[in-house]
Amino acid sequence: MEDTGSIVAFWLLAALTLGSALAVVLIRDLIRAVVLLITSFLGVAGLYITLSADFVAVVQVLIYVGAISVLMLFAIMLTPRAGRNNAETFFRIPGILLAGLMAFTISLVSLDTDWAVVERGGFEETASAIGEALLDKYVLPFELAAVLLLVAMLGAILLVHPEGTDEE
Amino acid sequence: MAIELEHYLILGALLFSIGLYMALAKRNFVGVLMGIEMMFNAVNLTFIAFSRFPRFADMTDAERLSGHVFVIFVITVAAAEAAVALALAMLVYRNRETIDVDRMDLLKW
Amino acid sequence: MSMKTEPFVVNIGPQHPSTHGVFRMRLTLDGERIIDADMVIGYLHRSMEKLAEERSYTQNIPFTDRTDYVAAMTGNLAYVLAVEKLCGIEPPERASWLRVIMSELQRFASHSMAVGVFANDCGTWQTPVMHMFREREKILDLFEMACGARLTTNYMRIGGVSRDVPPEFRPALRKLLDELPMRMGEYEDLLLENEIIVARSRGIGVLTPEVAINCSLSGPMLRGSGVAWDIRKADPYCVYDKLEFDICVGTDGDAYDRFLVRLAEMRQSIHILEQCLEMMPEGPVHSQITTATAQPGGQPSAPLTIRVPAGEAYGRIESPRGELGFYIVSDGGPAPYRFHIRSPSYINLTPLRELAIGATVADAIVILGSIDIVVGEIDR
Amino acid sequence: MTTVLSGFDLAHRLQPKLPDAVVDATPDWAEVKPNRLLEVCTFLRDDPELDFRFLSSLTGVDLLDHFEVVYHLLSISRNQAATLKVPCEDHDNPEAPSVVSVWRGAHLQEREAFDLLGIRFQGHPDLRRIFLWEGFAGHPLRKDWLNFPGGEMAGLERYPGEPGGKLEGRG
Amino acid sequence: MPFLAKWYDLRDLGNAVGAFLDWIRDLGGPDWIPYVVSGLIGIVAILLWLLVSQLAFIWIERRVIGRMQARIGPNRVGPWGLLQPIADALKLLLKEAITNRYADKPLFWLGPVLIFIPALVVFAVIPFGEGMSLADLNVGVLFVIAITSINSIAIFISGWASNNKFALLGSMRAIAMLISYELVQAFALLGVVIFAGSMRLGDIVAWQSEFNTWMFLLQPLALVAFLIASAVEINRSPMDISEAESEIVAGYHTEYSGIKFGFFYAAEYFAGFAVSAIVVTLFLGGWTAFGLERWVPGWLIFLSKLYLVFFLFIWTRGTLPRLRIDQLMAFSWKFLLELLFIHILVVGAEVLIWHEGDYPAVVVLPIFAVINWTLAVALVVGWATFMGHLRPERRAKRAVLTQELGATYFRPAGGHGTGPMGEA
Repeated sequence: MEDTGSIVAFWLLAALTLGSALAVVLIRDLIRAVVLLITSFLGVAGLYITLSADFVAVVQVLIYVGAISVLMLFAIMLTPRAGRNNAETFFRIPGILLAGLMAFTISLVSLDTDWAVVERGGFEETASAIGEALLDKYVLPFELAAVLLLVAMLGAILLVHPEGTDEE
Repeated sequence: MAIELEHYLILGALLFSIGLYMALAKRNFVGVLMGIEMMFNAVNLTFIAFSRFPRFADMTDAERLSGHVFVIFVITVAAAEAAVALALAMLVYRNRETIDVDRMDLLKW
Repeated sequence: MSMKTEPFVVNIGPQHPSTHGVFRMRLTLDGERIIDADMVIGYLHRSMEKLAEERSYTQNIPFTDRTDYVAAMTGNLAYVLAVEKLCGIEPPERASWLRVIMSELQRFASHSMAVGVFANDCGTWQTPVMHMFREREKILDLFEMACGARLTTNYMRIGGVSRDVPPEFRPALRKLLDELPMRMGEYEDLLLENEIIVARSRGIGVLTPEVAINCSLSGPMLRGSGVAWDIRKADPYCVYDKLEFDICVGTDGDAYDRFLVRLAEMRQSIHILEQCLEMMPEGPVHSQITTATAQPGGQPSAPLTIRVPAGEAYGRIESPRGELGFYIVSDGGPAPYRFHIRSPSYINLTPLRELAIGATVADAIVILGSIDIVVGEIDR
Repeated sequence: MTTVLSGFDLAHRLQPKLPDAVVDATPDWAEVKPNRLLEVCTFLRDDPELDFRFLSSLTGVDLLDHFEVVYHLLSISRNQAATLKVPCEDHDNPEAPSVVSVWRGAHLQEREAFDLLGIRFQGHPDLRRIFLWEGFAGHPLRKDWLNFPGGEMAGLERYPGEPGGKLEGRG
Repeated sequence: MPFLAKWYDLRDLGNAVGAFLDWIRDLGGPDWIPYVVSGLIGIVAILLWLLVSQLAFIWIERRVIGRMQARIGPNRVGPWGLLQPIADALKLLLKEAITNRYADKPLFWLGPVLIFIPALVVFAVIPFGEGMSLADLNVGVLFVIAITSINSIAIFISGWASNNKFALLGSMRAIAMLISYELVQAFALLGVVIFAGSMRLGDIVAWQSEFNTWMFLLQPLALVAFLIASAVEINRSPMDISEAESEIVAGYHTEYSGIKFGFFYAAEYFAGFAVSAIVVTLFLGGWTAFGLERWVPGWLIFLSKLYLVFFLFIWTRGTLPRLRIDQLMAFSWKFLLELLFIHILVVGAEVLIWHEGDYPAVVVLPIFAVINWTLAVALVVGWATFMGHLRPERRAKRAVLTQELGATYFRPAGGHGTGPMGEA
């Protein structure tokens, strides 16, 4: 990864991702937090592209930006105005400590380890390879994921289905 | 300065920590969920980074793509988790009239 | 749903694309579902009933245009019929025929607007209403020919009509009547058979005949609920007893049926007009009993003032929107002592709240459209 | 043709059932006692021979010394009409029983009569002003509305309670 | 490669750009310069084209709908009213863009900007002609689906930030619609991807060109489903329920005025063009037309197809009423999705048979076309019957004509009444 474009892109995207993630923590208004979270997700998608993972990048946009954040917006809208506060609990100090410790440890480890990276270029095309892997090597987990999604959907429907009333 | 694996790992670590803090300290259920999603993202980023920077020269493309496959599974699970968690949030709100995690102190509702 | 969400109050109106004027519905929503509805009216209240107590009987005729400004002719007619009933005046025969022609043309124009606006409320982007306006324009041209005004006609007079129609009226009407059945076929194909309009309006706002009668609904509202009641048949005024036509009735009592009845009545109006064109006699258009005075042009004209004996009368006609009644109490003076308008638009709103509760916002708009209100007549 | 039942006819029909309800009858209308109105209306609606299930019109008339509420009734099945009147004796504070429980169609018309004439309908579920805003001074269809006790030319202020709102030179 | 043209041959605009880029490369300098320059040329060209098309289509739409509505349409500004869109744009620029006091100002500002993004970004992957695409991603189809879903978030944000109840209702509807129709969109395109064996839009066009067919001939159901789902996502009639004019005034952009409203207005057209471009690329053979592209420039073929598809949106807007939100959602979940499941199964089986048996395409594709068309018609009719759309109480009827005064014709219906009155 020598060319200037990728380096600039990495720093810009990293700044975007981390900056909006920090803003998500700090901002009080939950809707704005979700909007910033979407920005952060988009930054991560961009980082995937710098890692030549185009399929995952697009899936990231599709699922995180298109579905999960929309679900969050929906949940926020269905709760009252008082529920739109993004304040912290009294776990703030332990949280900061723990998170800081975590960041410090992982960074230290990743800097300290000799990763012995073999430089190989990016991928030409990941989508078909992933598809083949999913239906060949990982076919069991793939089926399980499908079952999981089904069960999750049924569970979600059952959870919000009002008891005792049969909706037409 | 070229971008190496460490850059991605540290970025992932920072993102993970921010997510962790949110998941721990946020009062609002949706806020907690946002933290968890952020942690997922950090982990995914690390996976993809590892798959981009392989350790062994004789790894085939298919082997290196395991990271991508794993990310796909993580995203699937995240979607399912988000749906169920938000359904739970709705249910809790309906019964307890709050989505403040501090006040969900009963194991039943 | 038993979801405990915050009630969400939305004001549909007074300025809103679908409230047909300055009408306001205050809806309390749970999501898209209406849990409470209230109507707030009076933005167009001009206190006509009070104003009419200070003006002579003839001067009051223009007020009746301005109640239901979409159907001015029938407003005129109901008022002059009530006064004629009070005075015992019998208008000449040609005047009666002209009155029928005018009120049927007016019914067609008013219904075409109601139908078009209803389709608009269902979400067509102005297209049907524009097509309906094309026919309405031609009818308004005929009105202009007859009395010089298009919207607020002021055509009827106590004991007749203000003037006879010009000779070119007849061919123009003939030409229009040749065109209208074809247009009606188009509308029935386009609107009545339209899958989306059917999906949007069938089963919405159902009124059973018992409720419709108990709520004093009239006109297409009542007939849409399946009650065959038409004052033109029940208590024929003018020359309706000489005319051949059917009462159009719905069978389900929903919004679609009201729409259906209006379209069918437009066809009946064409049928009536055809008969009128054939059977209308020549002759004077002013009653000789009233003190008709000669105008400078030599044309006899309706009187400017009349003396009305003390007493009271309630005259009712079938206006496009239903039973339009005028209750007039006279103390023998030059102006009515009490002048009350029984306006169908207003009374047809009685079941609005019950119809709206449980429906969605989109349904509420369709229901309101199917009631076919004219705010000038509600507020008077 | 709609048959119009005269007041005598109506009184005659009411006689066996509610002998003391009718106060007065003319060829045009029958006048009934306010306290018997509900019974009379229920009878008129439910009697199979009268079957006045349709309330055409309801309105009030200010007769200077008292008010009158006028009911125009219609029977759809028998195609006949009748007129009923109820006097409200107290001119300053007229009251009449509400017939909303008999005919739902009276709901808006009674509100209108209350708004414009000030007749209080006892038992009306939602008796509020409808055309005029809450706080409008007086009831404009009353004959004495212009010299209302609250002040000269009440109602000519632009808004209720507006200071100096009296129109100049028209007092 | 049928083009052996010089750079000034108008049949292929790409030649001119290619020649220009070669010239820049020959000048020397870093590698990224031609890359960036070509990107900039593409972006500017697409933006200019969009702007001109949009102005033209504002006029065309108004004139066409005018005709549909038995009136004339704009005819005062310029010859035949041609300058009307420019006058409108100027008016919008000069008008005050009001921000109401209780609006969420950053988000209120962000909404109109964000709504442009999906509509513009989609054009990055669209092949306007042979080799005329800004970035021929190998996950193009997925990219298209992912990007168009941002549209609804922009709608949501602007509706939310307006602090207006109608806008909020509109944005709630937009989100509900997004959730309902995202799947339909994905499934409709899945069939295309299965057939073409690639998610690269260029490959799909090449596939259609190679087998001399258009995808919609093979998969009519997918085209219809995709058109409906796209109409929902870009809020075109009869699915414009998030800005339903007769119910919630203007939906999510009720509070926007001046040029901010202009942004929404323009974005509506851009999104329409984007969807039309996708439809043309995936279902209508893109820049190819059974060999016609040898004589006519590909981009011209592409644009004429695109305008034809866009005309479809104008047409429906001028003619169809609007559905209710629950009907539209039921239509997605209970109707389209099931049909598309069956459709995907059939398409997958067909591709399997084709590839396993190694039959010639000339034989197989017409058979598939016949099967899929029959299946599409049978499925739509059958499912509609099953869902009860052909039951008499869901059909049109006529009024009863009678002479019998006072009779009652009410038929106590299988009560789907809407309240206490309905059930009385």
